[in-house]
Amino acid sequence: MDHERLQGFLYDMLLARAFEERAAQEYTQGHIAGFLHLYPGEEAVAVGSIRAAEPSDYIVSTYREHVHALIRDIEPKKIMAELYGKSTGVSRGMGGSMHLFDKERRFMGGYAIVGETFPIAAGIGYSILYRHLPEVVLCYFGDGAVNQGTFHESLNMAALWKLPVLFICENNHYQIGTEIHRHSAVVDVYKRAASYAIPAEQVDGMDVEQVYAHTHSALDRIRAGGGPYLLEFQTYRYRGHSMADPGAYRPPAEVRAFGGQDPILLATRELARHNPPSKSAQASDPAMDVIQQHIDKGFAAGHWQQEDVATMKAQIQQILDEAVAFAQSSPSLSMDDAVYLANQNHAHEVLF
Amino acid sequence: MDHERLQGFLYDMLLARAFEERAAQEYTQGHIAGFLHLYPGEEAVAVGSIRAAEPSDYIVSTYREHVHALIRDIEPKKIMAELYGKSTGVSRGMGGSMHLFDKERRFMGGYAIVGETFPIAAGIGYSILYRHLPEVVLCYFGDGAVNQGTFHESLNMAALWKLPVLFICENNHYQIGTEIHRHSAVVDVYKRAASYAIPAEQVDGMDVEQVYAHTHSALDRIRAGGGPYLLEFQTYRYRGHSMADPGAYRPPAEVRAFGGQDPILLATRELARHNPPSKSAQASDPAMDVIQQHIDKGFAAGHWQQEDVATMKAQIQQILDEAVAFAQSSPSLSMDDAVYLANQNHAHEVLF
Amino acid sequence: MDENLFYWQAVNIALDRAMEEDPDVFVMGEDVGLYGGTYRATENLMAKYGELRVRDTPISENSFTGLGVGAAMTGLRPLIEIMTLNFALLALDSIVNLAAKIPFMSGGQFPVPLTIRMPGGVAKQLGAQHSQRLEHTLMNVPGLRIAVPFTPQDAYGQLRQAIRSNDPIIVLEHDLLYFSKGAVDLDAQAPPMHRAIVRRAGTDITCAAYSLMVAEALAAAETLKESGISMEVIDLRSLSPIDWKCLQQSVEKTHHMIIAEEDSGFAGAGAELAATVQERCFYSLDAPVSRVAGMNIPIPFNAALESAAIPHAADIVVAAKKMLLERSQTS
Amino acid sequence: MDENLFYWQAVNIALDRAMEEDPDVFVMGEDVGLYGGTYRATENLMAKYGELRVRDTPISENSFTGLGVGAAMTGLRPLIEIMTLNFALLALDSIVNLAAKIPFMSGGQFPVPLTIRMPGGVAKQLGAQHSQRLEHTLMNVPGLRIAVPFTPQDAYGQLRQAIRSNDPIIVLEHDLLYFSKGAVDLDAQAPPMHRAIVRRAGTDITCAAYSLMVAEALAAAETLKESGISMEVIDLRSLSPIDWKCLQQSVEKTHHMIIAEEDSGFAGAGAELAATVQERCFYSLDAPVSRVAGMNIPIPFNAALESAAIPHAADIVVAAKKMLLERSQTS
Ligand SMILES: Cc1ncc(C[n+]2csc(CCOP(=O)(O)OP(=O)(O)O)c2C)c(N)n1
Ligand SMILES: Cc1ncc(C[n+]2csc(CCOP(=O)(O)OP(=O)(O)O)c2C)c(N)n1
Ligand SMILES: [Mg+2]
Ligand SMILES: [Mg+2]
Repeated sequence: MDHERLQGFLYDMLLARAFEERAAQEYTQGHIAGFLHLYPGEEAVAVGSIRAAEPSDYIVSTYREHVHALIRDIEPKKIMAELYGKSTGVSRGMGGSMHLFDKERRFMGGYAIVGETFPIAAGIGYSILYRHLPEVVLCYFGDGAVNQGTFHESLNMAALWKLPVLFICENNHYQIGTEIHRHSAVVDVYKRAASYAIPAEQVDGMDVEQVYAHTHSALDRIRAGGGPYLLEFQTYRYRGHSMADPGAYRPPAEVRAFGGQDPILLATRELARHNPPSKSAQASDPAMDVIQQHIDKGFAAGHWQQEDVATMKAQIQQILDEAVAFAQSSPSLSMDDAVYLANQNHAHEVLF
Repeated sequence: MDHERLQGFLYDMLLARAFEERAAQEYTQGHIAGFLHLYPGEEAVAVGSIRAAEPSDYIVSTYREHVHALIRDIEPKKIMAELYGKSTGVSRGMGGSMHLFDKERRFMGGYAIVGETFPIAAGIGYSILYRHLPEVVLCYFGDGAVNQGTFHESLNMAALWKLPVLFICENNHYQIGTEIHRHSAVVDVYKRAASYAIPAEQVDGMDVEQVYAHTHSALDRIRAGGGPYLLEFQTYRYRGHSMADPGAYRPPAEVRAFGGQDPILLATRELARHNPPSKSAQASDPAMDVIQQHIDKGFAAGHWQQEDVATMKAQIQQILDEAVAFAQSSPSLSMDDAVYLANQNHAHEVLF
Repeated sequence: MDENLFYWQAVNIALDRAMEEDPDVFVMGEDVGLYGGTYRATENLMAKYGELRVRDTPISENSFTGLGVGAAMTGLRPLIEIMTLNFALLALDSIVNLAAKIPFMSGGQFPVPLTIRMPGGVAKQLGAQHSQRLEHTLMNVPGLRIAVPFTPQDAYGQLRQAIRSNDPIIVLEHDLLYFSKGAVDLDAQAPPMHRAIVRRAGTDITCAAYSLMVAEALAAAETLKESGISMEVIDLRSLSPIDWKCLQQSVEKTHHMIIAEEDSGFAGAGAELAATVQERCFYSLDAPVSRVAGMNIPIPFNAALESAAIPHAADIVVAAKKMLLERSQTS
Repeated sequence: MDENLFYWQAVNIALDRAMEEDPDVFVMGEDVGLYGGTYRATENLMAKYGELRVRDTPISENSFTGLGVGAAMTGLRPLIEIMTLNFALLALDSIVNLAAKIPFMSGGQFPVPLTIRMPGGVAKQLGAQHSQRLEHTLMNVPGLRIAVPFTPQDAYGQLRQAIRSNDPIIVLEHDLLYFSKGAVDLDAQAPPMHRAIVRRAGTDITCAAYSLMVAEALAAAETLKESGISMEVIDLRSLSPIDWKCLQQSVEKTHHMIIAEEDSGFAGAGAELAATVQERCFYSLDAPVSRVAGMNIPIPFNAALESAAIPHAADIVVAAKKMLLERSQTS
């Protein structure tokens, strides 16, 4: 894989991690409220898959979607402002953390009711088919979402009508506090696609290069008219389910690993030893944090030096400082604006 | 298979067919209204499967459930009275054709919203597990019901918790006017059980002996603690979806086959030639009506003579005449009774 | 150029014209294609427009409704048919949490120009599960609009308006109206979708109704006339928003108001009507607003009890007489 | 023997005692077991009663609720927790078409002794999808009962009653009440589950409220006192059935009534309250029944707008003053 792309991945992952940790900090300081579901540990999935997509492809995501939005090149400050509920946020402060939307970038929303991404993605896929366009919908969901009825219903329709949808499972093995073997009779998610004759694969989601490669070829296949496809990425979240979740249901060794200051550096060995993300993920040195692993690989292959990484981190730090400043200084919508917004689609129709 | 059992099957199927044709007649004459979904063609499924069950097993059925109820030994007159909406009906005239219930016979209801049988059956299964009893729930559903989200959700839970439920698909290849290949990406229903690690088989549903044998061994297996099981019976309905449906979506040859007087005798060769119910069903002489086939087999093996069949038919005719007379002469509930019924479970609590 | 059409034909022509005029309109639902729709409303459309634009679906209500929302977000104008309203309970997440909220949650970026047709109501012995009514639930959803066409003309006109609107709109069609007949001017300029209409003018008492219940109200008015009582009948046509001005004007004239609704009275659509009318017209009212509504029990299958569980013209007559009698006694 | 408990603790103890007393009671829902429940309401129950009686579920709301119905039909007494009310839209078919209708449709053969707990309401910046309210929808379902406990005492007592009842009962617990504290007598004889309670007596105006909104009403009453206005505050405790007698008695005394509800005003629970109170007390009312309710928009994420979209004590104060002022001007 070429130098530039690998560096891009590194930058993306560092930005993703730093953004989320900054959001956590802002939350702890009381600047952000509500549910806040963070992504640390899963960066390789968003980065590898979204970077494999075209700008004309669509993204449909969940409540854990800040990083999807970031990697889709939505400005960090517009995401941060949304977490702050400000009018300069992507959704003008009306959506919040769980509902990021950006029409221009075909970022079709974060959805907070588990399982909603499936029909939305199918609908966008239907629209692409309708217009005979070479576009694909990337539909994200967790391992827990697989047991919602809409998974079943929507995948059947997608297969029946050959809709151009790439179903992307971020299998982090937990549905909040319920481990996958306690919520699913079949724990290999990709196997469940067979019920709809949808081809599927299980891929190491801790290795950004593999994520990229598999997504890329799946997208090619769909674009060529092959119908839907499903990728299961085995991954792991380092934090609790949301900021409200101490994650006490996970084994003590795991919890200890997250007790320190820097989850990236501390979380790694302990964590991976006790909770191998997956068999295939184990293959890619499980003792390493997903980002650190990418960094080390790059060192070894001479793609970058220690100071390149430091420079990136400094850059990112500045971007995030600016994002927070932007969010803090931005205005909120007035109630009149909000009411206007709720009614704007009547257009010429005056409803009393 | 022993003589008595085979004769029993014959009687059951003749009763089933005659009951439904009589219901159709009563409907045409305006004595019965509402939706009326009839079973001709599918008799072998209900007869073979319900006769394989114990009285302590539970039945959960759909809106096409008169025959399930009959074979469960609910008196024909109490079913007919329910179709008439009378107080002597199984559900006291409050349920109607689609909602037959009989607590004593563990007939747990007919459900009219497609897909409801799955969670209800799972719940009864949970209750059996809870009480460590050697009982099983027989859960009926059509091929169209398989795409409702509850199929997916409930089968996963049934498998996860090893609930004693036998899922029985009556695959008649149609969801009203939509043929199976137009509603399901995978048309072999039994294959979809693999998503939940539920063992499953596809069986010729036109052969009552096979239905009985496969159901029997599935029930044994479940009773021994093996968890849920799924049987797909390939079958065919000779009539329209309901009395309101002329069935115009089926190929002309098929429609012609039903144009005559006696669907049992006329429907057979034409029908089966143009619409082989399934590969396995084809094996059992598809040119024959499901009942006629059983009759012929019995003749050949010397289980019965022409006059035995005639005697049975005469007996059945009388039972149905009595059932209709009973239904016609029965009273309806008063509104006071109905209101009492709607409120009876408050028991000692007086709600104003 | 009026044509005398069945209600289902009016719906059918509305769909046909909408599809002809706008290639972004497509129809989706169970048996809307080959079968032509349970009430023939989509007859012949598949032959004319093909499977991509007239799509038969599996039994997956929540997902095909949500699919409609996704398609609408990209600018298509889906017309989803939920075979009967009874199955809409399964699709409510898509209706409430997707269709109605996305336009707002997205900060206005994604209108959802989706129309959902649902035949429903208490028909003839369909049993408790197939006699669901859902007006109240849908009314309580900010972001949704609800049309309840009574005449074939409105079935045609309001449906066309709904399809053209950028709002998600529910069109409730009563099962028992499909085979009613009426004059339809296919090219008439229709009144705004949300406007109520006085179907019969009167001076003594107002009866507000919608959908099939308008027929009962009109019949009641005819009967009341014999007793010298003049009842004004308002066809609401829209349940969200509601044309309060029309109701207010009527009540200011008649000082008495009855609401006729098929749904269970407790927390039905009539509750909102009564609550707001008394708020707005308290000092014009000579008697409390009264609801003639369905009973608060599941609908019995038995024909006589089914009928007795919902209101008919005779019940409206009784309520009107009682209200006016009380007035004459108290004044 | 009163204990000062958090609301969630009261729920927790109610469940524990119910399970201890009756082996047929089991608890099921997402993360109710190992995790101990989102609001700690099921803490420690799995350790004590095992997995069969405290069951973590997949994300399959419609099916595990329906599973509860099936289990209840065989005589178990399931307590289903829908993690938050927002997800109940997915389970409505099981609630409406199964739990509420089976007892009737089966001709009385199958009671459904099922209790469903749902935390919900507008909390703190959870966004539009996680701020759903569903009172109106549930109220319109004949066959369901709805408890809305406000105090820890009621959270304990009404839940115990609900579990013991043979009716399907929904218990709505407001997200923001779980960490409120109050005295709980675990052995007290509780008033009937459906009885309203006068939480504060008054003579000039009545405010009916439920759940968290009772706190706002009480705060408003305190403020109004400073202006010499005496407001009676009624905690409804049950939304189906409603204790009309209690409301009526109050209105006959105060002649003025305000309803405070968090839900969107249009077709919310308050509509039924206003409609029936004006029907029953028309001649006692000096002014129309007034609703202080949420705005008819999806709930904005922005903190200030979220707060402004639902009523607070100050809004009740304004409404009360306005109503009484109008009276003094008209009289
Ligand atoms: C329908 C529904 N049920 C329950 C919830 C509460 N909830 C939010 S996230 C979540 C777990 C989802 O797990 P998974 O799909 O694996 O995604 P992850 O959070 O692990 O990324 C649950 C139960 C919800 N939002 N929607
Ligand atoms: C949720 C729901 N959607 C739609 C319907 C209308 N409907 C009744 S039966 C039926 C077809 C069911 O087909 P299948 O499951 O194959 O059973 P069959 O009638 O063939 O026995 C449909 C669509 C319904 N009753 N419930
Ligand atoms: Mg997960
Ligand atoms: Mg079928």
